[in-house]
Amino acid sequence: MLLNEARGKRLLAAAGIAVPVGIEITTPAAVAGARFAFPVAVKAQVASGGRGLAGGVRRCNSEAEVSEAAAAILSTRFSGLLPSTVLVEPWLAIARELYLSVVIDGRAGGFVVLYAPKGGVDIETGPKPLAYPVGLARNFRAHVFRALLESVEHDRKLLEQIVALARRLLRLAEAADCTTIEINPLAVLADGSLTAADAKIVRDDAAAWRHADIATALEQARAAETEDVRRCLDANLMLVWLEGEVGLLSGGAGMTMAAMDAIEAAGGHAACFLDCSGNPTPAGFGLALELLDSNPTVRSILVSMFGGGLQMDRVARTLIELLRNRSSTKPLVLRLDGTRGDVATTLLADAGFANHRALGPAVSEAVRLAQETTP
Amino acid sequence: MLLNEARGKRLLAAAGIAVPVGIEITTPAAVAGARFAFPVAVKAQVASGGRGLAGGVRRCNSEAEVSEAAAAILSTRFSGLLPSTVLVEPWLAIARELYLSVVIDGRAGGFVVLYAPKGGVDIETGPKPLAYPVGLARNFRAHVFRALLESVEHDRKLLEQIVALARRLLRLAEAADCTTIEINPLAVLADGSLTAADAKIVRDDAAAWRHADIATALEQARAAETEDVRRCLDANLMLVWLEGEVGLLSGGAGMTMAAMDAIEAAGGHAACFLDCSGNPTPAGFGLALELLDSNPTVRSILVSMFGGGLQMDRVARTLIELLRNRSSTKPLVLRLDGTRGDVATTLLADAGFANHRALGPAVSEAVRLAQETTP
Amino acid sequence: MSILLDAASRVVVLGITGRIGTFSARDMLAYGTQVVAGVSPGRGGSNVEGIPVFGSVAAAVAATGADTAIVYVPAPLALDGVLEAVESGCRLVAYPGDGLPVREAMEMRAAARAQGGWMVGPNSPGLISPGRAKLGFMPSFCYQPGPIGVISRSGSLSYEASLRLTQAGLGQSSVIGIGGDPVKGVNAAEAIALFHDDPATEAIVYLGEIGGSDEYAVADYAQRADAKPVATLLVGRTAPPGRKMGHAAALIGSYADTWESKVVALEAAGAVVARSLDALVDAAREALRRSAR
Amino acid sequence: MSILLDAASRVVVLGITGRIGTFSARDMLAYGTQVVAGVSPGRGGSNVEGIPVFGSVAAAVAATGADTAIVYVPAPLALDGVLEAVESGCRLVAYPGDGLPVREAMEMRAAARAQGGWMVGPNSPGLISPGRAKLGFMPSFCYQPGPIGVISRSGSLSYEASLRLTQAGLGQSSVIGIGGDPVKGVNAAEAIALFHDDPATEAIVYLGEIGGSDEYAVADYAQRADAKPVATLLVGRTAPPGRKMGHAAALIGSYADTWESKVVALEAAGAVVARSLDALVDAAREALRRSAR
Repeated sequence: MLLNEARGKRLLAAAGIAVPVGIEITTPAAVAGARFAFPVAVKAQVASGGRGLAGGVRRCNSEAEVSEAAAAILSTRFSGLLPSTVLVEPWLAIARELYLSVVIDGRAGGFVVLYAPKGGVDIETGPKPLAYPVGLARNFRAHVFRALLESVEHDRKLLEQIVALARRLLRLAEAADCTTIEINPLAVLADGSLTAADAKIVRDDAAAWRHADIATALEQARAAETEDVRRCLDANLMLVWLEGEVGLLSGGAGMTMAAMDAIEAAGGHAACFLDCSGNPTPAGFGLALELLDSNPTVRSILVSMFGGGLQMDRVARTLIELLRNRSSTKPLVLRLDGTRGDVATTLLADAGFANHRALGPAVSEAVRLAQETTP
Repeated sequence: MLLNEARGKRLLAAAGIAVPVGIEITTPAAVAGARFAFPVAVKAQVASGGRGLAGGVRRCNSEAEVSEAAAAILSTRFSGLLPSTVLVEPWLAIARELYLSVVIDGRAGGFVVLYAPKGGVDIETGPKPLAYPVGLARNFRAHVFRALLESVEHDRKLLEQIVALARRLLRLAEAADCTTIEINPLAVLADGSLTAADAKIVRDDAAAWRHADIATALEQARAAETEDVRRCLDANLMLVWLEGEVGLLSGGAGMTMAAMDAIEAAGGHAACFLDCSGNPTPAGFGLALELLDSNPTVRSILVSMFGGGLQMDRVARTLIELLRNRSSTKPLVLRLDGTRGDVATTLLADAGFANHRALGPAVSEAVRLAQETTP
Repeated sequence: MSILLDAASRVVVLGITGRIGTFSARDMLAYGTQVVAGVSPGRGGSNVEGIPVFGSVAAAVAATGADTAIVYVPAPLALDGVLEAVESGCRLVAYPGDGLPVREAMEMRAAARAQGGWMVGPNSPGLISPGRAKLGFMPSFCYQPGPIGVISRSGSLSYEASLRLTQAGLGQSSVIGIGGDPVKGVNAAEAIALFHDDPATEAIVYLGEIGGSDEYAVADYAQRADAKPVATLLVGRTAPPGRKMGHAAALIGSYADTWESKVVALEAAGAVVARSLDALVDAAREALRRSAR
Repeated sequence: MSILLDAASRVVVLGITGRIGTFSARDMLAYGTQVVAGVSPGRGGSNVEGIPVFGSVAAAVAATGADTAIVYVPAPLALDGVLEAVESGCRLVAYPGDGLPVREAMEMRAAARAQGGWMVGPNSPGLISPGRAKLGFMPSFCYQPGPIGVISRSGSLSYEASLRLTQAGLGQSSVIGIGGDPVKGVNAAEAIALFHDDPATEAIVYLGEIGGSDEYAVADYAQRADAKPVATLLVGRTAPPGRKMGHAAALIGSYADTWESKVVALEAAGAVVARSLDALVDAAREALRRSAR
């Protein structure tokens, strides 16, 4: 769960970390009556990089300008997404832009603190940030991080502030179950103090049972999804729509990605990532087929399951029932392999459906059929 | 910082712990329009024990009853304190009342989890709760606590819920810097689930720099203090008004208590705990003297300082200046001892003020003078 | 030989009275694994499938000499189970469950390492040493003993990949599902080090994904002069950036997370990179050939 | 002899370039303490009062053999300083500061104990072994060497009480300010155990308060058959319930927190209880008399 900037900053502020004091508005009209100390920044609240370059951050000197900027931003798509709100906050007089983040890294077995003396929009293209692998937050040692920083940061007062802030961020990440807290830029103001000029915070969805705010945010995010995705979430299927034409219904994240890649290698494109392993029942497969059948961009369907714990004869029986009652004539290719795959093949053949045991040929056929049916 | 029940429950709810969903109101009129599922409990929000026995919790079956109960409660003093608000929440059908808390204990070097199978108002007089000394929250071990609970709790489903809740409370205590989280009663509902029917949570004031909510609550508490106390807090003096007649101005918590006890032993009563060691300057002593001089219940004043790091000749000079410009004629006894106490005595004598070096005689004189001036 | 788990391992199943626990205990037994105990608080003294059940891991260990655990309890209670197993003397503990907060994974991992032991998982089928024992719920028919050490971030992919290896006559020393989450009890670097030290492992097959940094650890190993040959297959080449592909860790956030970036690093390090699942068997065969040189 | 601190202790002062750090370093030196180093990040190579300053504790320890630290840094940075001192090899670390979150005190205490060392504080003047060394800012003139081990929750009370003992000819082996906060690096039970094991300590004076459980630990000790005699003074007899008396831990929340309850327990355990500060010298003398028996 990526928090928007305004929410991220509220979380930072609650932990005693300096942020600009802003207000979040959802309509240009909401600007009226708010008291701003101009100039202000009007910032698109949208989960997309490159907001700044795309006109998503504007400097305004009057209420009229703010209203106009808000209207423009709220009707602009950033990487395809409309901002939900705009954040209006004081325009900071930034003396220097730093980069500081706390992220999860598997090699560290937990948190890594990253620091770069030059933050801002160029962080991806600049030199790699310094990395302090911490692991558990409690393993942070100020003197270790200090020694690391001393190689790049010579302003002692600033350095000590960064060390203290890193500890604060780690503590927050641990307490609030954040997997990323990135402050870029971390602004040095004229008086030498630090302020989080931006905030990218990712909360751990898996910890929603111990954080009412994560649970609420997940609920809101679910409500904002398309009906397709929402129905899948409710049915414990994992659905991500892609741009292709082969409707892929698979089992397991790794095998689903492997099949997506195989479709591309065979000259096609997957229409979706759709993992049914969470609910391999008539209800689950039924919903998956319904969504693929009813989506006109899906030209053919590939059902590819490899049975580990799941018995393929059961899956075959479920599919036979569904396919017999199916009204769509969209071409569909079956590939059931693994546990009791032989029985599945026999059952399907008896019912008049061909089964591939191998993935490669099944993918090729599905791609071919999609191409044939594409006008 | 003791949170009232409503705030405490909000903190529990934010951590995913079940509480009754209530609303907090500040005036009986606020009841109008709220939707209640009757019966409801109307509960005084006040930092005082024994609320239930004193009529601070009332069961109501209609909006009119709620309004009436709220009015009655808001105008009742509980242990001398007026409730700031009332909490209205569903009246729980409680099958059993348990006791569960997480508190700080010096012997454990941190947290102790306390559990009693019979909670509720009688907890102080019942058998001692089971204690699991945990220390650091991360040292909690479910199997250790489970083994302890098995000696008193035979409902397995309940037992496992208690174990899980204890871990949750410890995590919350750590993340939110709570020094006490007491749930009494922890209610077992008809369906076997647990709900926090009450909540007593103490946040650690010293952690206000990393919790904006503690900082805000401290600011509110400071604003609610009497002007005397607020001025002392601002001046880094520690003032607690007591019920006696000897105004005690001392240095250090331990020595101030020792002097209070000595005053009582000499037949008097201290009018205050007033520790000036945080600000032993003309401003600090000046404020302290002003408050004692202007309070009519203070019949005599004892200034008792023992110099460790603090040099008594400096204190003497400060006091001489203040006493020379003092308009009050309230009797005042000086006792400066410790570092450069001899010089202090000489300075005071030269200025016409007697100094006691020993505490006992100074206390006796202050008590005697207070009694003489009491009408 | 194998890594972490062998025929002498004595397994205790936490949560054995649950549906999955019972199923898995029976399945592991059927594979020949020494499943010596189950744990279910309050159910001590009973038995499941003939396996004695105890009220605590300590009791199970004391009575049966269990040294290996698998934990089937829901995420909110998982840390408790793993800590109990680790601190009761189990040197290897698998937590297969998914939906575990990263914080818990960190704590589990740290606790196991602090005792000199290992945690496998979360979000993983577990670990199998074919022909010897299995600790998890992977389908037994996919595996046969042999010289290849398999490491996989994905359960489903590891089943099919292992079956293909098996059908090609390429058996496995051990197959470890390190899991699809960002923090793993055994990460890729550690799994590789274990296989490196296992004399029965002649080549390593690594099944990776987009997102995370494990693949770079594999590349770091592959370029060592003393490295055993590594064949790899990475999936997610066609995944769009910024969208989570099922696994919590399968997410492209920066260029380093991409398939391209990882494949470049692995090829530069000298690993044999299979461009598709169909190419995996040949890649594994090539790695074995190199090990024979 | 003494506890924790003696003439051989080599002290490093963290935060030596601060006002209090500089003052305290000079004061400890003046008492004859071996103050061998100071630490101030970024100031390595300079000196304060002739004491060499280093950029880290590790550098200070390496160059000077420091084995004891006192940390003068503000509360938000205190844990960092104490962890650095503890893990750089200081077996005794004092943190005198007040206003420290309890969470930090727990972590400091645990870190010191994990290394087999001790943390003294927070909210305490520190520790003095009269005639040998002092680690803290207590007034030197109050103390003289002798057979009494003094433990105090209150700094101010310990100064005056020690001076009274000194003036009565009752010297001290060590005087430790365990601090006024709920969680202490060395708590009363631990301080007592240290004095119990110190051959130079013949009797123990414990200066306690309302609130907390330390006094019950003292009572537990006093009733041991092999206990050294204990004299105690508790303050706060007249404190009202529910109000914090300066110290974070000096708060009556339940009957066990009260002066009466504690005095009953101590008297039942055989401790000599002074009913007032004026009675303390006699109580200490009585304790010494008992030890001579």
